[in-house]
Amino acid sequence: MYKPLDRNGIAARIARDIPEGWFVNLGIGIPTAVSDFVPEDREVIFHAENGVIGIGPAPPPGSENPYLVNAGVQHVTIRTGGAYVHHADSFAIARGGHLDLCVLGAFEVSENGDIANWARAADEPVKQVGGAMDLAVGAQRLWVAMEHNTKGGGGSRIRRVCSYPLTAKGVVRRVYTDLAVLDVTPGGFVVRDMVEGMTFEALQERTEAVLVRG
Amino acid sequence: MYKPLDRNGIAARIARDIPEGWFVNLGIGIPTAVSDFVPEDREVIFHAENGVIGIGPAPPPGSENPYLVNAGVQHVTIRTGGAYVHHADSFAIARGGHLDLCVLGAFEVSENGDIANWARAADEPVKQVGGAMDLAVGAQRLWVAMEHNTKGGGGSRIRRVCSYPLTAKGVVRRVYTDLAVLDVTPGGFVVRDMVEGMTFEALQERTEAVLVRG
Amino acid sequence: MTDPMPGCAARQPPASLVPTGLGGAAVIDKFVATINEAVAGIADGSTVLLAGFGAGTPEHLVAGLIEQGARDLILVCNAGGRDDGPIADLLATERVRKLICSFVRPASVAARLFTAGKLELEIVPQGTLAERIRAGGAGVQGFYTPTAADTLLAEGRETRVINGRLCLLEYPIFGDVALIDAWEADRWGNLTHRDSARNFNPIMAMAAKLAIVQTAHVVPLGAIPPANVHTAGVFVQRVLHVPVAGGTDV
Amino acid sequence: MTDPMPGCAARQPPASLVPTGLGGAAVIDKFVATINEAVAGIADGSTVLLAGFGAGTPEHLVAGLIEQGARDLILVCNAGGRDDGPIADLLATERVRKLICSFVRPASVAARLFTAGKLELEIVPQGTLAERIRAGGAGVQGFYTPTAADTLLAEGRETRVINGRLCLLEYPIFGDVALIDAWEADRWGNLTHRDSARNFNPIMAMAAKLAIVQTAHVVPLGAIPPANVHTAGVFVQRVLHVPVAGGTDV
Repeated sequence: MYKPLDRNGIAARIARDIPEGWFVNLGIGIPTAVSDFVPEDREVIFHAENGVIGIGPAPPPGSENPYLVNAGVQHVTIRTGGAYVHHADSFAIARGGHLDLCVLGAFEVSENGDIANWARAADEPVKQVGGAMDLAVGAQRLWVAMEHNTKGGGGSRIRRVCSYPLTAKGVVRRVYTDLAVLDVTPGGFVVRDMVEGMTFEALQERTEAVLVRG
Repeated sequence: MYKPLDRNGIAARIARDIPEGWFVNLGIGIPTAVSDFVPEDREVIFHAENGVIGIGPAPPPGSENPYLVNAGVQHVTIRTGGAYVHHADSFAIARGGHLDLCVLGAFEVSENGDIANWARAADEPVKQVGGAMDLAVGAQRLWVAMEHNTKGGGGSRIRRVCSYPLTAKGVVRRVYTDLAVLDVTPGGFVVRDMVEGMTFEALQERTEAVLVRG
Repeated sequence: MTDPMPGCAARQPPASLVPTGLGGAAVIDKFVATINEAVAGIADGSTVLLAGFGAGTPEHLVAGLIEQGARDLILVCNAGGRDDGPIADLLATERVRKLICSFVRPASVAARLFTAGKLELEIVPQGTLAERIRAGGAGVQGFYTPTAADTLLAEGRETRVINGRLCLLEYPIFGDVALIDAWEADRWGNLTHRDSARNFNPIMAMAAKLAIVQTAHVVPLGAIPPANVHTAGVFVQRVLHVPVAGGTDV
Repeated sequence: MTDPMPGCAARQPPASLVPTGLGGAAVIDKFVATINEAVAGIADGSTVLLAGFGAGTPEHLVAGLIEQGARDLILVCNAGGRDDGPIADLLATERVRKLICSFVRPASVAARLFTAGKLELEIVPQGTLAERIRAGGAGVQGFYTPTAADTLLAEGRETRVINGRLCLLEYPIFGDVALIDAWEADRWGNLTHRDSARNFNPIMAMAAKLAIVQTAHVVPLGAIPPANVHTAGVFVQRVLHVPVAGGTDV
């Protein structure tokens, strides 16, 4: 029998795969936790949309700096060597291809690399776009961190075609779920890793898209 | 008999007309000299295209700062309260309407406010555009400083239609020459001022465009 | 300051010119003494750019705008706020006709007003929003971005393939007014912003005809080194000193 | 760093990752020891962005590029130089195929090469040049500007009337390489630029895949306050320390 990763487990798995020296934006949700699993002596530089280059760990309670938050409006610190820029320059970083990696949460990813992460229906009255569309088209590579299946059910978030409105088309390179690591390739989703005890067949059963053995 | 202003005379005449608090870009040539005639206790702020806000007077010989030049690559100083920006931000200032005034030199100005200041022929092989086109379209108002007539002759630089390639169309508000101050209005060039001894008729004789009494 | 060019964010004159008594010259002094002076003259129908992203929101100026009473406003800010806080307070007056922002929380005053048909919404991706504001300040009259080009937000809009990528045509945002937060300000209006409180402040100041600043600290002219000015005074028209409460002035 | 998106200025990896000896982690160190390392790998056919405007020209790096020998270059800089100086020296090698700049002096190496048919010229208004470079770095794929729209420079090109103004469509400039001057640099590549030597340096660093810096001073990581970094290290790939001669290190 297999044991799914919890949200921190997914974040830790992603952290292991980020090489030294990369410049990385982490989206809200599971991705935000990734930085907690990158030890401070590893020089991975984190970017926040609100203009912080070199986000550091959360401050100890009581020593928060009210002028320093991340893109999720959580109190953070800045690393030695960090820098502040204004919002247009910050998104110039994102749009201009300067991020080695962006990790976003998502509702769904399709086998051609489409990502849907901002609305569950086209006619949703109130839209929560934020900066995801800019990050998705601009980063050198986009990884997604999400649960493999929908809450409490067998619905698959790994899809032949996304059913929700898209954030961007054909941009996802890799998906980290609670069950597996999947690469988006011209031949479809290739399974790169699975949690202990998971089999290819069991993973395929829980997945709408057709999987390819890695 | 009248006495034309020399180049410094034109600059001094312009300096008198710049109100306190204005933010002003001065082009190369006669315009550069304008700042010499604005006493330091008058808070007119000068902009240089290479990213200096608050250009101050030339430094005394021997104390030049090699890292501080104006748009004409002359050594300058920066005033208390000045700021440095990069080249894109500097032209954002020009293009974005943040200059109260730009003063440019020109070969010709036409009665509808066209300015020609970068080439004497359309087929000139080597073109000297610089930042004039950006300044001409972006500043809140454009004044021109130039000699009324071409060198050594009766050719008029104040024209019905410019004969040289244009820098921008319909942007000049006022022209300061060695003979007069002319406003560009929907009714044509209106004479606002003349040098001592000059008459309207004598000025018209030296001018190709039709003048209007101010 | 007459006849601004169309598509340019024409500056308003500085708050005041104070005679020096030295031969008739005057000094630029953008400080105003009261919140009423700070928000004076904001007209009905104005487009108001409101800076801030978790930090850097000029809350005192928002309260002043509410008190001032201008209506039929277009409000441009990063997000639609929550159930309380400055943006919610301003929206609750129902004097904002349209909100342009990158997202609206389902549980918020903005969402309820929108659902009730009392607020127009224009949702803009955050990077496009920042770039449109920057374009407004920089006199760029339109630009192409791949952001959102193949999404619902592009429906019915003009796109173009450039260098093999589908791009969306976006237009600048010009503000009549910008409400700006600063850490330090001098009398020319040169500003610093503290840490991540910088966010939209420099670009919004640039994109508005009338940039009104709330500053935590007043410093003498020259105290901010020219190389470290975050928002140049030429983009600022009025500055109000709003000392920070003891706890946050760290 | 494979598969950069089209139209993005994909970063090159940092110069080196130096193991710390503390559990296998490594530190980013962008300093290179020699001019040869600084300019290594600049390919024939590269687009080279060269910063500087009276001040802020990385002369040592230009000399290194001449020595390195890359040819068929496209050179992007403010102006075409004079009869001597770094730009003239580079052009005189006849390894520059095309020069993109805002003006060329009639008495200059550039003008003579152009007249002799040995150099292509693209003259771009200075503000448009800066904005095109900034667009390259910012992932903006095109923009409309009124600059030059009703001039000879617009002949045969696409224009559009926006908000009543005639505008010209301009495309971004992407550099394969940028040659950058700095006053201070740390090992992450964070830079300050001195006074007006800033000019094109920050935007050119951003617009190129490989930004190579000549810095007058080396400072420890953290010595440049985060609020006062002029060019962030994430835009910089290699840094060479070129101490300034005594007289100018003021």
